[in-house]
Amino acid sequence: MDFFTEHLLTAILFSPVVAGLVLLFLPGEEKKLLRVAAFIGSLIPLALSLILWFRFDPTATGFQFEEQAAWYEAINSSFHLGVDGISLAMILLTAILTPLAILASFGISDRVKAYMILFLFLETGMLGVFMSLDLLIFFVFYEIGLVPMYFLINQWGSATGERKLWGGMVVPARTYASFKFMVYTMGASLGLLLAIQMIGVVSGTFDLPELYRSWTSLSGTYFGLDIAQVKTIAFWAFTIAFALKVPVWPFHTWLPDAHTEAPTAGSMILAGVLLKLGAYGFIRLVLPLYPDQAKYFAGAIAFLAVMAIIFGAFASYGQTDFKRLVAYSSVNHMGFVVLGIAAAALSVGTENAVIAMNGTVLQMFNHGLSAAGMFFLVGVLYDRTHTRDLTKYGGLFPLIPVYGGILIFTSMASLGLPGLNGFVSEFLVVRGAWPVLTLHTALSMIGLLFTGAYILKGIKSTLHGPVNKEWIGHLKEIDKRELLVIVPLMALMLWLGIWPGWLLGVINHTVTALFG
Amino acid sequence: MATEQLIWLLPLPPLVSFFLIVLLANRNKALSHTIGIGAAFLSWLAGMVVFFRAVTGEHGLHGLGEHPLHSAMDWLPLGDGAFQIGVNIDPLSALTLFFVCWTVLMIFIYSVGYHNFGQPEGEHDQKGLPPHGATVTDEHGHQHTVLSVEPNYSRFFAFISLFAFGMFVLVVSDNLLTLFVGWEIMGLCSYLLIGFWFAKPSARAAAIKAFMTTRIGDVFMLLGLAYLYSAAGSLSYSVIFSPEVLDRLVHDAAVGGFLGLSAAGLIGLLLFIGTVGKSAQFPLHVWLPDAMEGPTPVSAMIHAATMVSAGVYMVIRIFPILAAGAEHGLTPAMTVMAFIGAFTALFAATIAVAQNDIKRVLAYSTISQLGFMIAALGIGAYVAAAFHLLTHAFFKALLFLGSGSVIHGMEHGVLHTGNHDVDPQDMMNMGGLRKKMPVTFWTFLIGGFALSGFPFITAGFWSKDEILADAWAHGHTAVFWTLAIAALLTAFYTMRQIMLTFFGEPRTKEAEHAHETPWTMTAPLVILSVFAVAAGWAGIPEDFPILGGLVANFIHGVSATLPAAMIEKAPAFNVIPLIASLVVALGGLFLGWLVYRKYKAGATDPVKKMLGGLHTVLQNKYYLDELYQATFVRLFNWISEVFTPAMDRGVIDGFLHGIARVAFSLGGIFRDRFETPVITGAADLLGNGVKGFGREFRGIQSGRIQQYMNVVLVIVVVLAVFIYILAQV
Amino acid sequence: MIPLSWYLILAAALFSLGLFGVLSRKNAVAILMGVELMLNAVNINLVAFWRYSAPEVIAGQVFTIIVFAVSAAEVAVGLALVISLYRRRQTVIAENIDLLRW
Amino acid sequence: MTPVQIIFLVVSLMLLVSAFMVVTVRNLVRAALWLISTLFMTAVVFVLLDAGFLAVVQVVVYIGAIAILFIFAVMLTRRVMADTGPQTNANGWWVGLSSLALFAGITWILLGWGGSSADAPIFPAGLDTVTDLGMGLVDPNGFILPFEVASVLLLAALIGAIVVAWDRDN
Amino acid sequence: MAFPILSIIVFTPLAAGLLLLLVPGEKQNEIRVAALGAAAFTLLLSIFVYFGYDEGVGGYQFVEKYGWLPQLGVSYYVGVDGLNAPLVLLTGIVMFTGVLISWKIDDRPREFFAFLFILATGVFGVFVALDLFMLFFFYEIAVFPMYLLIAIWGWKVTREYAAMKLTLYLFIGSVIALVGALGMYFASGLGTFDMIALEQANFSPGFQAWAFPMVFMGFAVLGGLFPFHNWSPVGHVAAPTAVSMFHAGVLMKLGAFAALRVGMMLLPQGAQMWMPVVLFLALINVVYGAFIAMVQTDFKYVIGYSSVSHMGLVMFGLASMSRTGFVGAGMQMFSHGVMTALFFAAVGMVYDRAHTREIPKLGGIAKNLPVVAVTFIIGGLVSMGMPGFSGFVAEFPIFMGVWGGGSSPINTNWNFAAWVMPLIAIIAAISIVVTASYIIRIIRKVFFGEMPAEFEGHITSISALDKVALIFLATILILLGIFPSLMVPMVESGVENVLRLFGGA
Repeated sequence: MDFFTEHLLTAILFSPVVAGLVLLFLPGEEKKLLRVAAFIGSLIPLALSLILWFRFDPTATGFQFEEQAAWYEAINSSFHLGVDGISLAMILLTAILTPLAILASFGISDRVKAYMILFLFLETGMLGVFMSLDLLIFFVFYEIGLVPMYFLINQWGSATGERKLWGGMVVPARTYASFKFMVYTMGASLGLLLAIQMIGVVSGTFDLPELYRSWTSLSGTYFGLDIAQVKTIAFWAFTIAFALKVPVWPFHTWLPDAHTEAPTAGSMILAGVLLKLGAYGFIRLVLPLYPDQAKYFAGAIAFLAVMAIIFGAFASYGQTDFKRLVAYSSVNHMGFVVLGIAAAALSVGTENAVIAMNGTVLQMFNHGLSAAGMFFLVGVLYDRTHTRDLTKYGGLFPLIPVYGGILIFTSMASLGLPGLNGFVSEFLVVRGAWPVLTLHTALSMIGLLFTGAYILKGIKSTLHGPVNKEWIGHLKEIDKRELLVIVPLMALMLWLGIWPGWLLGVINHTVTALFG
Repeated sequence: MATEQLIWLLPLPPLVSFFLIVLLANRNKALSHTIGIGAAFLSWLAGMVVFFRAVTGEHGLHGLGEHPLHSAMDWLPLGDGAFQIGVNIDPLSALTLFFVCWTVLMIFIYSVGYHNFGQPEGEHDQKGLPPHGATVTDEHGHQHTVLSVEPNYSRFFAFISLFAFGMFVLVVSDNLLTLFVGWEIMGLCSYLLIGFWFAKPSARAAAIKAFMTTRIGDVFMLLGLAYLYSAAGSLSYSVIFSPEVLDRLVHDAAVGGFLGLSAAGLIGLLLFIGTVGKSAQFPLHVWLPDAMEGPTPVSAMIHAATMVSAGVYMVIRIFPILAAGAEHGLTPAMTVMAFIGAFTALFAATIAVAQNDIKRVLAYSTISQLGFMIAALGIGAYVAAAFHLLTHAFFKALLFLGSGSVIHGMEHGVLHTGNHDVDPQDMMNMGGLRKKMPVTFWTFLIGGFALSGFPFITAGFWSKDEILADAWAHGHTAVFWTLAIAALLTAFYTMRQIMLTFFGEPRTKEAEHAHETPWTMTAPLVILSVFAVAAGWAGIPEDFPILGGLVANFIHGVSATLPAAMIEKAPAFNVIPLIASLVVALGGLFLGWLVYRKYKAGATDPVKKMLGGLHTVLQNKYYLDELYQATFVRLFNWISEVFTPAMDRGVIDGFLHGIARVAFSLGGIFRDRFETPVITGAADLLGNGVKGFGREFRGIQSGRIQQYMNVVLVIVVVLAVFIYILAQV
Repeated sequence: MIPLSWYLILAAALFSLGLFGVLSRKNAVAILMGVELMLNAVNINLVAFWRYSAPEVIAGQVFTIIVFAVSAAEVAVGLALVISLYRRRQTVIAENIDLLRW
Repeated sequence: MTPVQIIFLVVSLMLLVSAFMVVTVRNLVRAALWLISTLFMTAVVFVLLDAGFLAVVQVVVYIGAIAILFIFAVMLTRRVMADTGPQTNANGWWVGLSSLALFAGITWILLGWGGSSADAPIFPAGLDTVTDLGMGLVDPNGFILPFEVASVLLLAALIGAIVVAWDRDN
Repeated sequence: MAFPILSIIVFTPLAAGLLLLLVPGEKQNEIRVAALGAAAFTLLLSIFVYFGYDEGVGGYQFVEKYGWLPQLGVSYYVGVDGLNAPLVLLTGIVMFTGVLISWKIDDRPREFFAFLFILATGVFGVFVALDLFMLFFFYEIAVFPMYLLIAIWGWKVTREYAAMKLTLYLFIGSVIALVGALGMYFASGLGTFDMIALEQANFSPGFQAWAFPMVFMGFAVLGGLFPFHNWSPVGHVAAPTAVSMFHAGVLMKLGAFAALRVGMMLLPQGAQMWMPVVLFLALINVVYGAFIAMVQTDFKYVIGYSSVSHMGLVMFGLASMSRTGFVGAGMQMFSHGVMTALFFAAVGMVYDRAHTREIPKLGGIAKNLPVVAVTFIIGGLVSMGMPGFSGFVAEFPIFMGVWGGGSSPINTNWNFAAWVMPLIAIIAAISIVVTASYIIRIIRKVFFGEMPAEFEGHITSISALDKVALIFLATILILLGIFPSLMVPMVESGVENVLRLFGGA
C-alpha cells in the first residue's frame, strides 16, 4: 500500500486539528472567512473518509488500514488505529455531519474563531474514538470530546432559561446543563478509567486486538477475586459509562438538558455522533471483552433499554419545548440501539445476533441523520421565532410551506416510516431481539407507538391548526444555506430507506464475522 | 417488455409524479393534475396489461397459483444470506390490482372536478382550509358567489399520487415487508390527506386519531412480521406459505406458541391486529368515521379503493398462516376473526342507522362491510372474502364519490344562498335532489342497491350471498344470522339514505339551488357504476339456478392463490341462504322506503321515534370515543405530562443533586471541622507556644553585664562542685 | 622557703577580691579595675607555676607577657568604651548601661 | 619562719589589703591609687619568684601605663563621681559571699592537693631568663606566633580605643 | 565530564543574584534584563542537560565530584539521572517564566530577583546533589530565601504569618530529616555522605525501621504530605506570583524528590515497611485536598489545595511501590510543576487587575484576558486529568501502579488483602471528579459569566512577556500530553535505578 493509504486514518483523524490550527492564525474579526475556512477544513476529512470508504474492502475480515505507533511504552499503550465495517460507518457519519453542523452554525457571530476551532477539535475527538484500536487511546479520545462540547454548550448555548436547584439556588440553564454534562459524564467514565487501568494491570497491554485474544481467555484470581467477578465488576464499569453516554434510562437526564441548551449545531453533533460513542463503546469494547457477562446481564440491559424506549417516548410526548421533545426522542431511539446490542449479546453466534447488530449499527447511523436533521430544523425555527415553546407556534404550514414539507419529511424519517431510513434498522432490531428478548421487544412497542404520538404532536403544534396570527409576515422561509444543510441529510435518509444495502453491505460482513 | 419488469415499474409513475409535483409543479395547478392523472393512467395501463397477461397467461388464471409472475432481488445483506424483495402477481393480487387500478384512476379524475379546477381563486381562501367560494361578476354586472378552487390543489395530487404508489407497492410486493412498507406509506398519506385541511382543528385531530389508531395495529403487525421472519427465516410469500414452513409454524415447539396458540396462530393474530387497525374493525374502528374530515375523494380513496381494502387484502394474503393446522376448517385465530368480523358488521350497521351525515353513514357501512369480509375469512370463506372485497371496492367507491358529488351540489346551493350555517353534508338538509342532479342520483342508486345486495343484478348481491352461503354451508349459523341481520340493516339504512337525499321535496333552499356537478365528477360515477353492477357477474356460482354458468366464474380462480392443500371447492348451492339474502336485501330496502317515503322537513327522524333512547346511543357510536378518551388517552397523558417529568426531574435529578450536595457539604465539613481547627490549629499552637515561651523568659535578658556575670559565677561554682564530686566518687 | 601553696592561695584571694569588685561595683571604671586585679592574680599563678615546675622552660613567662598585652588592650578598649559611653549617656553606672536589654 | 617567708607574708598582706581597698573605697581616685599599690606589690611578688624582668615590666606597663589610664578615665568621668552613696550595687552582699565561697573552695582544694606543698627547685645558675625570653619570643620555632598575635591584638585595641573614644562632636 | 555544566546551572543563579545586588537599585530595567538573561541562560543549559541525558545508557550522567571536606567524607558531588533531569528542566522553566511574570515588580526588584535566584540555586542544588551533605546544604539554601520573599513581597494580610509558618514547618521537617540522615551517616560506618555509596550500605532493618520515617516524613513535609500540608496553601496564597510559582511548582517537588532520593532509595527496606502508612496518608491528601479545594472561595486557596491534592498523587505513586507508580510519580512531578506554575501565573495576573481573589466577586475575565483564560483552561484540563494533556499521562500510571501495587514484586511484607489496593485506587479516583467540578466552577465563574461593573476598564490586557510565559507553559503541558514519549523513557530509566535498589527489576 502506498504511503497515503497507510496513513489515511491519521490523515482523517488529524486534518480537523490542522484546520483548527490554521484557523487559529486567521484574523478573528474576519467572520466570513473563518466560517468558510472552517467549512472547507471540515470537508477535508469528509473527502478523505470517502476515499477510505471506497478503498475499504467490505469482504475482508478484521481491521483494515491499521496503523501502529509508539505512544506510551511505559504502560504498553500504543497509538493503534484501524477500521472495520462498523467503525467505517460511524466515521462516515461523523465526517458527513460535521461539515453540515458547521454550515448550520454560520449564523453564529460571537467569537466565531473559538467556536469553529472547538468544533473541529470535537470532530477529531469523535473520529478518534471510532478509529482507535487501543483501549487507552480510545479513552483519550472518548474523554477529550467532552471539552469542546462543554464550551460549546456553556458559551454558545441558549442564553435564556434558568434552572432551579436545591436551596433556591438558581443558575442559568446552559451553565447547569453544561456542568451536568461534563461532570456527570466524567463521573460515569471514572469507572471506565479504573476498569481500563485494571485491565492494563492484569493483562499488561491496552491493544484491543491483543485483548480480544488474551483478556477473554483469562483465568485465575486477581485482587483476591475470581476473574469472573473481576470481569463482572469491570463489565458494569464499562456498561455504566457507555450507558450514560448513549444514554440509557435512568442515566439519561443530562441529555435533554444538554441538547436543549446547546447551540443548534451542537445539538446536531451531540445527538448525531456523540451519543453513538456510547453505543459504539458497547459494540467495540463491552461485547467482545465481556461476552459472558454481557450475555448474563443482557436481560437487565435490555430492560433499561426498554425503559428508555418507553419513557423516552412518553417524556417526549409530554414536552412543550420543541427541542426537549426532540431531545427525548433521542432517548427513545437510542433505546432501540441498546436493545439490539443486548439482543446481540444474548444470542451471540446466531443469526439473530447478526440481524440485531446489523440493525443496531444501521440504527446508529440513521438516528445520526434524522436526529441531526430534527435538531437543525428546530434550530431553524428557533432562529426565526426565538421561542421553542410549542404552544407559541401553530399553523405555520401556509407561511413556510417548504420548511413544513421538510419538517414532515424529517419527522417521518425519525418516526421510522417505512421507505425512509429509520424503519429498516428498527425492524431489524425488533426482528433480532424478538426471538431472544420477546417480552422486552413486545413492551418496546409501546414506545414505538408513542414515537408516532410525539412526532405528530410536534407537527401538529408547529405546522397544523389555525394560523397563529402573530407570525404572519414575520416568518421567512428556510433559506439556501439552511437548505444546503438539510437536503443532503434528507437525500441520505431517503436513499438509506430505499436502498439500505449500500451501507449494510459494509456493516454486515464485519458484524457477521464478530457475532455470527 | 417482460411482464415482470412491467410489474416492477408499475408502482413507479405515481411516485415520480409525487416528486415532480412537490419539487417542480407545485405552483401550477393544471400541470399538477396532468402529471398526477397521467401517472395514474400509466399505472392503470400497466396494471391492465399485467392483469390480462396474468389471467391469460400460459397457465391461465388457475395456473397462476402455482406459477405466479414473480421476480425478486437482494435488498438487505444479512449474515451470509440476504433479505430479498420482489414483485409477485398471483390470482389474488391480480384481482386486487384490477380494482385498485380502476378506482384509483377514477378517483384521480374525480378530484379535478371536486377541487373545482377552473374556478376562480377565493378571496378569503387560505391554505389548509376548504375553499369558501369566490365572488364573480357576470356580464350583467350581477355579483355571484361561486365555488372557488382548492388552495392546495397541487399538494392534493401529490399526496394521492404517493398514496397510489403505496397501494401499488402493497399489491405487487412478493413479501410482507414491502407490503408493510406500502401499508405504512398509505398510513402516512391517509394522515396527510385526512388532515388535508389542517387548519381545521377537527381535521387535525381526525388525522392524528387515524394515524395513531392504525399505528396501534401496525406495531402489533410489526411484531408479527418479526416473529414470522424469525420463525420462517423469510417473509417472501413463496417461503412462508410453503407447506413445510406452515407445518413448522404449527407443530415446531422451537418457534414457540403462546396461550395454547400455535406459532402460526400467534403470528396470524398479530398480523390480524394490524388489519383490525387498518380496516377499522372493532375496537379500532373509531378513526374511520372521523376520517370523513378529509376531502371526499380521500374518503373514497381510503375507504373504498385502497387502505381499508389493503387491510383485508393482507389478511386474505396471510390466510394460509391463519388457517394452518386447522381442525375441521377452524383455528382459534380464525374463530377470533369470525367473531370480530361478524360483531363489527352488526355493530357498525346499527350505528349507521342513526347517522345523518351522508358520509358518516357510508363510513359505518364500510366498517360493516369490512366486517363481512373478515367474518368470511374467519369461517374460511376465502373466495367469498376476496369476491366481496372486489365488489365492495367498486360500489363503495361509487357511493363515496356520489356522496361527494351530492355534497358538492349542496355547497353550490349554500354559496348561492350564502347561508353557511347549513351543513351541506347533513342528509336532513337535502331531499329531492334526484331532479337537480340526475346522473349522481342514478349512479348513487346503483351503488346503494349494490351495497344492499339488490338481488341478481348488483355485484353486492353475489358477493354477500356467497358469504352467507359459505357461512351456512360450513354450519356457522351464529355468524350466518349475525351477518344476515347486518345485511338487513345495511339495506335499510342505504334506503334511508337514498330516500332522505334524493326523494321527497327539497327541505332547504340550498337543496333547491343544488345542481349537477361537472363531467369530471360524473364520468367516474358512471364508469364505476358499471363495475358496481358487472363485477358481480364474474362470481356467480356455477350451480346457481338459471344464471349459473352464464358467465364463467372467474372469482373462484382466486382460490388458486392458496397452497394446494387448503383449496376447497365452493360449497354446493343451497336455497336457504339465497332466500335469506333475498329477504334481507329486499326487506331492508322496502322497510327503508316505507319509513321515509313521506318524510317532511323539520319532522323528527322516524328512526328516532322507533328507537327512542337507543337512538342517541347509536348516534353517539355507543360512546366508544368518550370511553377511550376517558381511559387510555387520559392515562397516557398523565404518564407523559405528570409521571415522567416527576421521575426525571424529581427522582433521578434529585438523586444526582443529592450527590452533589453531599460532596459540597463534605468539603465544608472537612474544612470547618478538621482543616481549620485541627491542622491549622495544631500548627499555630506550636508557633504560639514557642512565642509565648520566649515572651515569658526574655526577662533574664536584663542587659546588665554584672547580672550576666553573676549567672556565670553561679554556674561555674555549681559545675566546679559537680566536677569535684564526680572526681571523688 | 615558701611553699607553692602560699602563692596560689594569695592568687586565689586576689582573684576573689577582683571578682567581688567586678560584680559589685557600680562604676564601670571600677569594674575594669576589678578585672585588672583578676588578671594579676592569674599572672601570679603563672609565674609561680613557672618557678616551681620548670624554671628552665620559658613558656610560663611568655604567657605572662601575653596576659600583659591582653590586659593592656582590654583596658585601653574598655576605658575608651566607658568614655564614649559617658559622652553619650552621661553615666558610667553599669546598671544603666543595658543596651542589650530585650 | 625564714625571713623570706616573713617578707612574703608582709607583702601579700599589703597586697590583699590594697586590693580590698580598690574594690571597696568610694572615691575612685583613691581606688586607682590603691590599685597602683596593689600592682606594685604584685611586682614584689614577682621578684620573690625570681622573675625580675617581669617585675620590671609589671611596674612599667601596669603602673606606668594602665593605672595612669585609669586615673585619666576617672578624671574624665569625674563629674558625676559624687563619691557619696554606696559604690556597690544591690546584690553586693551576695557577691561578697560567693566570692568568699570561691576563695574558700579553692583554698580547700589546694590544701587537699599534695603538690602544693612542694618546694621550689633550685634556680639554675647562669640561667638568663631575660635573654631566653627575648629569644623565645622572636624564635620562629618558639613563641613568635603568639607574640605577633598579641602585638596585633594590642595594635587593634589601640586603634579601636581611639576610634571608640573619638569625639566626633568636636 | 569535561564541562561542569551542572555546576554552572547550579551556581549561575547564585552568581547572578549576587551580581544583581551590586547593581544600583534604581537601574530597574537593567536589573530585569540581567535577571532574564541569567534565567534564560540557565534554562538553556537545563534544556541541554535534559536532552543531553542519554536514557539509553541510564545511570548518573554529567557527574562532577570534588572533595570538599574529606575528613568528614563530604564531597561536592552532583549528577543527573532519569528522575531528576526532568526536575532540573522544570526548575529552569519555572525560573524563566517566573522572571517573565514578575517583570512588573517595582518594589525592590533587585533584592527580589536576587533572593529568587538564590532560591533557584538551592533548588537546582538539591535536585542534582548526589551527596547527602550537599543535599541538605542546598535544601536549607532553598528554604531560607522563601521566608524573605514571602515576608517582604507577599500579600500584606497574611505574609508574616505564612512566611513564619512555612519556615517553621520546613525547618522542623528538615531537622528531623537531618537527624535521620546523620543516623545513616554513622550507622553506615562508611564515613561518607556519598549517596551512591550509601545506597550500598545495606543498613540493618531495625535501623531502617526508625530512620526511614524520620527522613521520609521530614522531607515529605515539604512535599505537602498530609497532615503536614497546611503550610503550603497558606504559603501559596501569601507569596507573590513568581514565588508561588516556584513554591508550588518546584519547592514541593523538592520535598517529594528528596523523600524519594534520601528516604526510599537509601532505606529501601524501611520504605517497604512504612509505605502502607504513606499510601494511606497520600490517599487522604488526594481526596481530602480535592474536597477542600472544592469549597474554597479564594481563587488562590483553591489552587493551593488542588496542588496539595496533586502532590498527594505524587506520594501516591511513590507509595504504590511499583514501576508504573514510580513512573507516574516522576511524570506527575514535572506535569504538576508546570501546571501549577501556570495556574499561579494566571491567578496572579487576574489578581493584579481585579484586586480580589474572591471567586464569587470575579467574572467575565476572559473577555479582556483571552490568553490567560485559554491557558488557565488548559491547565485546568491538565489538573482534572483530561486525556490528551500531561495530567492524564501522569495520573494514569499512578493509578495503574496502585492497582498493581498489591502484586508488585518490590513490596514485600504487605500483609493486607489483595483487594485493598484496588479499593484505594478507586477511592482516590473520586478526586478526579471533584477536581473537575471545582476547576469547571472556577473557569465558568471567573473567566466567563458576567463581569462585575466595577471591573470595567480595570482589566487591562497582559503584556507580551506574560503571554510568552503562559503560552510557553501551556505548550509544554499539551506537548507532554500528546507525546508522553518525550519524557517517559527518561523517567523510566530513572525508575529502573530505583527498582534496582529495591531488588526489583
